Amino acid sequence: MEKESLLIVDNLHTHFFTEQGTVRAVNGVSFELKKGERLAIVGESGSGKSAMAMSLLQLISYPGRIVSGSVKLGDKDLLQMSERQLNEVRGGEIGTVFQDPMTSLDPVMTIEEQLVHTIRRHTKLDRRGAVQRAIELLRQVGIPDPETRIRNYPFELSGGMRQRVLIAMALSCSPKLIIADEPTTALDVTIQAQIVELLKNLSADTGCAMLFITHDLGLVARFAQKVAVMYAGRIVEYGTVRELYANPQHPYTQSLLRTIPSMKGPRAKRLLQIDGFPPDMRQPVVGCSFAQRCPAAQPMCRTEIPSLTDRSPTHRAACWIEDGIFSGIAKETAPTAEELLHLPPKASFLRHQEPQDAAMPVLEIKSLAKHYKTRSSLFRKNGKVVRAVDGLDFSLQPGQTLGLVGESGCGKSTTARMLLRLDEPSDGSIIVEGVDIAHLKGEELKQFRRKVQMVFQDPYSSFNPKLTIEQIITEPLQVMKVGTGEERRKRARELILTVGLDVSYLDRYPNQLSGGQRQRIGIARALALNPSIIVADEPTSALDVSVRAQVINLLAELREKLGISVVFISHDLSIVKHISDTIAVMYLGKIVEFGPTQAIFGNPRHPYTKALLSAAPIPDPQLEAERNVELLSGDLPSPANPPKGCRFSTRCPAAEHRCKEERPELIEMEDARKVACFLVS
Amino acid sequence: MTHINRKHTAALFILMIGIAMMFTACSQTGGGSNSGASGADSEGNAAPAAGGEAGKVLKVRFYDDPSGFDPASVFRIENENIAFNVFSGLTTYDSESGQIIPDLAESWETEDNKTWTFHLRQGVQWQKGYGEFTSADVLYSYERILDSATASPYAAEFNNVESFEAPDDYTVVIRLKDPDSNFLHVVANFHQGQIVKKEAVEELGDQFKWSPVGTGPYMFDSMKVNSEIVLVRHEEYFRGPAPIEKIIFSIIKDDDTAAIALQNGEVDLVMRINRQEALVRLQDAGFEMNALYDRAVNVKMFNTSIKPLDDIRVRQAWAHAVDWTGISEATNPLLESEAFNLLPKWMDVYTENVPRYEYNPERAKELLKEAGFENGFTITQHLNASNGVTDSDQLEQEFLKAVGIDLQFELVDAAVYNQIRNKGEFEVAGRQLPAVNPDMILFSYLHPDNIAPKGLNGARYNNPELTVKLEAARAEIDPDKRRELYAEVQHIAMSELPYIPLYSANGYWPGYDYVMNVTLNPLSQVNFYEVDINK
Amino acid sequence: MQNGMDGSITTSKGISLPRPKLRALQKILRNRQGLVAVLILLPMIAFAFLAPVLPLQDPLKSNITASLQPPSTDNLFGTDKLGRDIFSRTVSGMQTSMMVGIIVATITLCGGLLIGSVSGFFGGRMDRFIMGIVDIFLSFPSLLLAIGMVAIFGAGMLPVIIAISIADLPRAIRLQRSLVLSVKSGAFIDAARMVSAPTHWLLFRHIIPNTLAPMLVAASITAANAILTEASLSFLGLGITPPEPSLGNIIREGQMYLQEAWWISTLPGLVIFAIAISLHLLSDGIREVLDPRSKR
Amino acid sequence: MADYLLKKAAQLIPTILGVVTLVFFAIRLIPGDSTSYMAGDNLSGEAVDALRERMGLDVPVWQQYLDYLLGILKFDFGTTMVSGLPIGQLIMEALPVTFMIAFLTVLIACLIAVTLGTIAAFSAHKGKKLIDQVLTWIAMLVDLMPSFWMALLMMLVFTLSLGWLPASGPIDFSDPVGLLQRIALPLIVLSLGQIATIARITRTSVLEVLNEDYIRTARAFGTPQLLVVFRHALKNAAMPIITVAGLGFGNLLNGTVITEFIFSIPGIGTLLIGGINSRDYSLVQSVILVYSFLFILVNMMTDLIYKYFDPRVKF
Repeated sequence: MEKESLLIVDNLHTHFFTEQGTVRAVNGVSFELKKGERLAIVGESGSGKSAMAMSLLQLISYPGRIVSGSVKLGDKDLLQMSERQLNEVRGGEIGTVFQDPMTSLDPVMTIEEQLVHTIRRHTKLDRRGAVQRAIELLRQVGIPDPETRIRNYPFELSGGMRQRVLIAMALSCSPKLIIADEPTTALDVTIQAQIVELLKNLSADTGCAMLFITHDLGLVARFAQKVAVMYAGRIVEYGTVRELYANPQHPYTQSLLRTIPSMKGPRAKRLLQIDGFPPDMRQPVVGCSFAQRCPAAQPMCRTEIPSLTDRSPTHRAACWIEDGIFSGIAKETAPTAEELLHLPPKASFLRHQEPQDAAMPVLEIKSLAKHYKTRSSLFRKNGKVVRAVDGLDFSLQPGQTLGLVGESGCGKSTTARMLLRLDEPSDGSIIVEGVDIAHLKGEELKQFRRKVQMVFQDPYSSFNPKLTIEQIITEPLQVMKVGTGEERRKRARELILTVGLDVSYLDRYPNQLSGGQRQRIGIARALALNPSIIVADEPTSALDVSVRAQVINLLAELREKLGISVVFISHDLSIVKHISDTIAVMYLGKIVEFGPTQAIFGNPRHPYTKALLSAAPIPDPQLEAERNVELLSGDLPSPANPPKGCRFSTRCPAAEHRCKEERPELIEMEDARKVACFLVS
Repeated sequence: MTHINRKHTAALFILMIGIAMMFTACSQTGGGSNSGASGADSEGNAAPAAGGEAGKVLKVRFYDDPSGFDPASVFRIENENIAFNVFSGLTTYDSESGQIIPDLAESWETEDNKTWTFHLRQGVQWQKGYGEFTSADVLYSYERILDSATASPYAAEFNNVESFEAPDDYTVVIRLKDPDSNFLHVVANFHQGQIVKKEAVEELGDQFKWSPVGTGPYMFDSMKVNSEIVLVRHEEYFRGPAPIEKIIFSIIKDDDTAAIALQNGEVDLVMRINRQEALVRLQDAGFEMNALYDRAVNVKMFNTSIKPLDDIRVRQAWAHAVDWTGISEATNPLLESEAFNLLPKWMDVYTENVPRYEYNPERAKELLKEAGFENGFTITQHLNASNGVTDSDQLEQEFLKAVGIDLQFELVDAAVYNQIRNKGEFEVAGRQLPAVNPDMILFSYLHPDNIAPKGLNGARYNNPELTVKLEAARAEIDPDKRRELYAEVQHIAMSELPYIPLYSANGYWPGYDYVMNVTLNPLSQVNFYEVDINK
Repeated sequence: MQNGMDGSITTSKGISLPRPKLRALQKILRNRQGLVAVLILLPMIAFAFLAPVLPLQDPLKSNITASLQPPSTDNLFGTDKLGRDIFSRTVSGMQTSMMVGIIVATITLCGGLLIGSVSGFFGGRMDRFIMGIVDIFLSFPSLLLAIGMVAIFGAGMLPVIIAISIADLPRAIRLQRSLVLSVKSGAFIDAARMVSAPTHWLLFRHIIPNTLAPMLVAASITAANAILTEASLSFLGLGITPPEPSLGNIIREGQMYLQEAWWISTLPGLVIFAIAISLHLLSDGIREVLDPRSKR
Repeated sequence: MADYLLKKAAQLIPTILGVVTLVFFAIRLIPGDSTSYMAGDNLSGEAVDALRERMGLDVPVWQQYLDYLLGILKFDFGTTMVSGLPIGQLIMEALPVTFMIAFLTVLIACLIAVTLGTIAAFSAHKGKKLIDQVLTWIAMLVDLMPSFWMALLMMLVFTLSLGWLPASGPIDFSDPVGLLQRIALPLIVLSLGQIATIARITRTSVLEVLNEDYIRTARAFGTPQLLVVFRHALKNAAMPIITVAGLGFGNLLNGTVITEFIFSIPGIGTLLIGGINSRDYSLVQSVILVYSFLFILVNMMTDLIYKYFDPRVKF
């Protein structure tokens, strides 16, 4: 039946007037939201989805301004309201949940104060009544023991817990609509699953509509009923989730769906990537803004702006090419590696490494551990000991890629730093090509460091802003005193070509490059010393979906061409599945399951691995609707006081008495897999 | 995660503030006056006192932190002013003429200026009920000055004394080694001459300097350190109680502030202003200036032991090169008047008959050429940092440069400045001669026995002819012969110029017209006994 | 200028300047505050150092007849007690005062950079030791320092510079230490350590260049304050010795005649104000240009 | 909390010892001693030597140092060398005056500066550049006026022409109105000096906080603008402001000699400078000892205030 409409947005324009020019973040957005309906707005960063959401409640601050358009909530137009009237709506009829729980709560005020202030502003309750209401809300959003938790400060709660408080705040005055701006992006996979489930149930129970802003197509499939795809400040496709995923009409939506590595089925050789870069919002839009990157672009697309035309009663798309799938976007075949990398046929310095005898692993880790002592006070010397990494054992064959997967606090980054000897391990050994570098010092360490290099996670802080790209790439050579100035410049040119960037970039500064380009420079720097192992610590988590595929493909190409072994660290299961040969699942400083990718993803045996795989959303509404998501209870325990016995026992649905007492060891299983769990063996 | 909750911190924080406030409060009650009844409240309306007109209060500006009023160690004029009104000597100075007049001694006689017999006044009462004044007090006072335990800087004044005796309660006989016509100045109401009471000194020990007991017209009442000193009338003063019941000295250090405080009525009388512009403003505003002209002579000291200052011609050239009177008129006409001699004009032995060095740059150049310095020389002079390089110094520098003498200044802070001058480690320096008695100037600054660093003769001047005449003058009984000898001494000094007289300083105590007969005696002390208010 | 988003390499107004220094200068001039600062500072500096050539009266020549004259055509700033032309004294005073300001700023900048970096980079006992000394100096009354310096070296430029530098150095050290701590946590430091880059390489190639901009900003503010402190020191007779003029001692002498001749200390005061304002603007300009992070 | 106090106490001893030793030798390095200061105009060399003995200056330095340290342990500061007054009492009378003026100055300066700074930051955040620019310039103008020049100007206006405020008179705690009138002028002069620094820090720190996410959350739940600024922004921006105010208070405890000289305020600054000029070693040492003790006390108080404002601060 036709539900009546709650919110009608018509031709909304929001521009940011910065010194470098006017950024047209929202370029004419119109859509309609029914009562109790869950609509998802999906798009990459820079597509204007957050700016649009914030414009609804006029939360845009200088130098942004809402230029034109209307937002009708029932009969009232929110954009014409005065600040006082708007303050009635904000938090009253429309609640909001923001992205980063770590910074969205006032750090110096207790949870109680912040909740009570909001409640009392929009309701007639006195202080005591408001506190009662707050405690109810906290229980409703699933916070254990709300009576004591309410008096805590934000910094005393975990990320997941804080997001629940924010949701409670949004719910506090029984709103008609909740705007959730990427509410789970900053959370770990299992916690993200809990929050999404919570939002879904709350929407069903309270009947309030939800506007869910995200860049993760998997989440859209799991959560939303309707979806709108935004690109360059405009909605390019809008419709029900099933229709859009089954039969995407706009080339951009189609490319997006194909760039995501599928969790199911065989490993695709190469991800389909969208070439080029997201548009520069400072230039006026001529024709369809996706035309530049669209393989099926027609001359007309470059001149006139397509408007949303109906493709079915509940499905619209803004594209001149009317029907069906476009031949230009091939299913599986992709341009061969050579043209993609426009690599000179024979890269002089990158000698082709013949794979050494397969038996000798290039990297072997034996009971690796790292303990930090926290000095709790002047007199109590023996403060608590944090066991960040508590005994790891794994090995890496030459040319192979090992995926290290786990949620935050599991010790994967600490392990990466130890492989690079950025931190010295407390004990255990790290054997690189037969030599244990765990406690090497001085010159010997320096020589062995040429063999292992790292690609860093945050492209914005891994380059010295004062150096040119050439200086950055050649720094390893300069420090290791390899070759003369001229040779180093020649190698720099080769390296930059290897990572698919134009030679002219050598004179640029890091702040003149986009995230994707910087990550390529990071890889070039890692290749400078021609290492045999590259440790990639979450190289793509800071990148947009379309750019992510380019970097993954580049890593995959280099691994094949140069025979480099890679340790790939990530919390994103789909990418790890795509690129790794073997997988190690870590939990609180220990490996709980280790084995070939196909075996682990196909048939996970450890309860934690199962929970992880089920928590990760799959971009297929059909599948998402059928599978029931095993929700893990509780929160990530802190490494400072790990539970006794099996570390997963506190959250494991199938935990027995034995699990609580003893600690399971990794034992060999049939298909070259190892699992650390009593129930499995 | 244990952390103290907020209420706990707030309590501690308030506790800290509490300590600070208690700190303030307790100091206020604890400190304050450290002896006697605390003074009247700040508006100055005193509690009515027995005898004399009741309630008259005089507020006077004091210009520095006091450093004690014990005659044995008092120094700097403002402290000597207070001591002058609290103590008495055998003799004292007449405010108008500055001549010696009787004080505790009614009369005295001497035949040979060697044996002096003083007849003491009877029935004189000590302040604060320490009984009647007798000759024993005089002997105790002088012995105390000579006693090395007191380490009084003024012990040297009694070097010429052979013995003191008190035949009876009211007579004191003093025998000198050599006759000294100026001896009456030594026993005057100044420094070593001021009589103290034995019991009071022993009772108060080293705090005696902060609550002095004397026989003068005013008693010490109370003091707030660095802010206020209060004197009250000594009811049984032997000349009768003074007209003003209480004097409050309020410490204001900056001269400009003092002038403003006077104009604003916060004080009735200002104990010294040395700033020309402030004086002009007060004069124009119609305030009484209570001036004392030619108080003391400021001189320039040459260190005659170093080249080229050992040559008389160079020193004379220096005198001719600078238009001293011109500088005074340009910078401080009110504060400075002309000076041609080492002694101030009010002294009886002062003589006009001395060589004058008028401003004559050509003559200066000739003298320098004669002395072999036609292309000049460089000299450094140290100056006191607290008053910096004054306008007059800069003008003098310019005049000297015109004749080729390059005078460089070096600013040092007060302690170093005094040390350099007392030790004589200077090439040229400025000095204000202590205008107490002719002997104090001529003997200390011209006699070879006092050559620095032992004495004050920084110029290291040693002229046997002058020394003989000086000692003769000291011993001479006949006043005319004495004046003639001193005249010759001054003539020789002024022709050889170990010191150049720069200007004669004038002193001003500006005040309202209702403050009657404030007279600065030549020692720039004011006898508050004579001062009265008729508002 | 396209920031490489669409791959084009030329700036909209021509080829991008290769050398970073030139480009930074270009940015400062374009930035409004930087421009105003340079417009005020440049003529002053030129004026001060061209003084001997300019048709100015001799700052030391006194003329008793023209004492305390108000500003007029031949004496732009009027005359002082000794009839000297205050305008020429201000110009040559500017020279001395700027010298004091610049030298103090350089000393605090270099001292701060060096000691602050050592303390921030090495941490541990060294850091606690240096911070201990800095605390002691901070709690030390700076006036005692100034008087001590003058008593030992005598008044004049040298003790003034030393006294002010010692008073300002602890603040610069603390600032540099905090900057080093934040830069040290950047990933590019790990990237350099990944190839065993030696300490001096980390410090002088990575850390110090990134702390330079805020330190330059602080240095320009220190310079402005130094000129002012010299004025207060000369109030206590510890500043530059007259007759050699400095902005400080002119104001100090003028203060005595504030009621009769207000212009003596007020007009040079305005000059100090102009210098200080332009230094502050310059520091804001530098901060905006060299420190993009601070741009909102 | 106990750990914190113990740690601070342990830190207190070496710092004070360090400061006192530093001062003990620094002041003796300065040429000239109290006898040369007292000598004034008419004291001969002999007399000066006699004076030196009486004051115990001829005792070897290390013995003076030991005597002094013993004195401190017994909390007996002894008497000053030049005037013989008990130092304890001198300090007890001078310190509250300076403490009161320093406290009130920082209070007034904070009130004015924080409001100015917040308005400037708020208008900058809103994009109204003009107000922000004007306020910053005013703060800069005030910051650059030399204190002695300002002091005299204030006196000319308020005492001479308007006659409202006295230029002199004793500091009398029992009469609050008179007291306030008496210290009004120095308060104005001193607080103007502090306003610029505190305003500048407030502006930057509030501006930074206004860009934080929780401010946007507060606005998104209907908190009116002003409440957002005063309840959320100021509380979070308080930390740097407290640091600067604490440092300012510490410096004012040092007693600004110039203001005390012009307004004849018997504060700790005058006592200290008087002591230095007259090379009164025991007075200077005792004043600096008490002063550094108070400076650390002030730092401890600022730490406590930090804790009050921001629960994340751990001891």
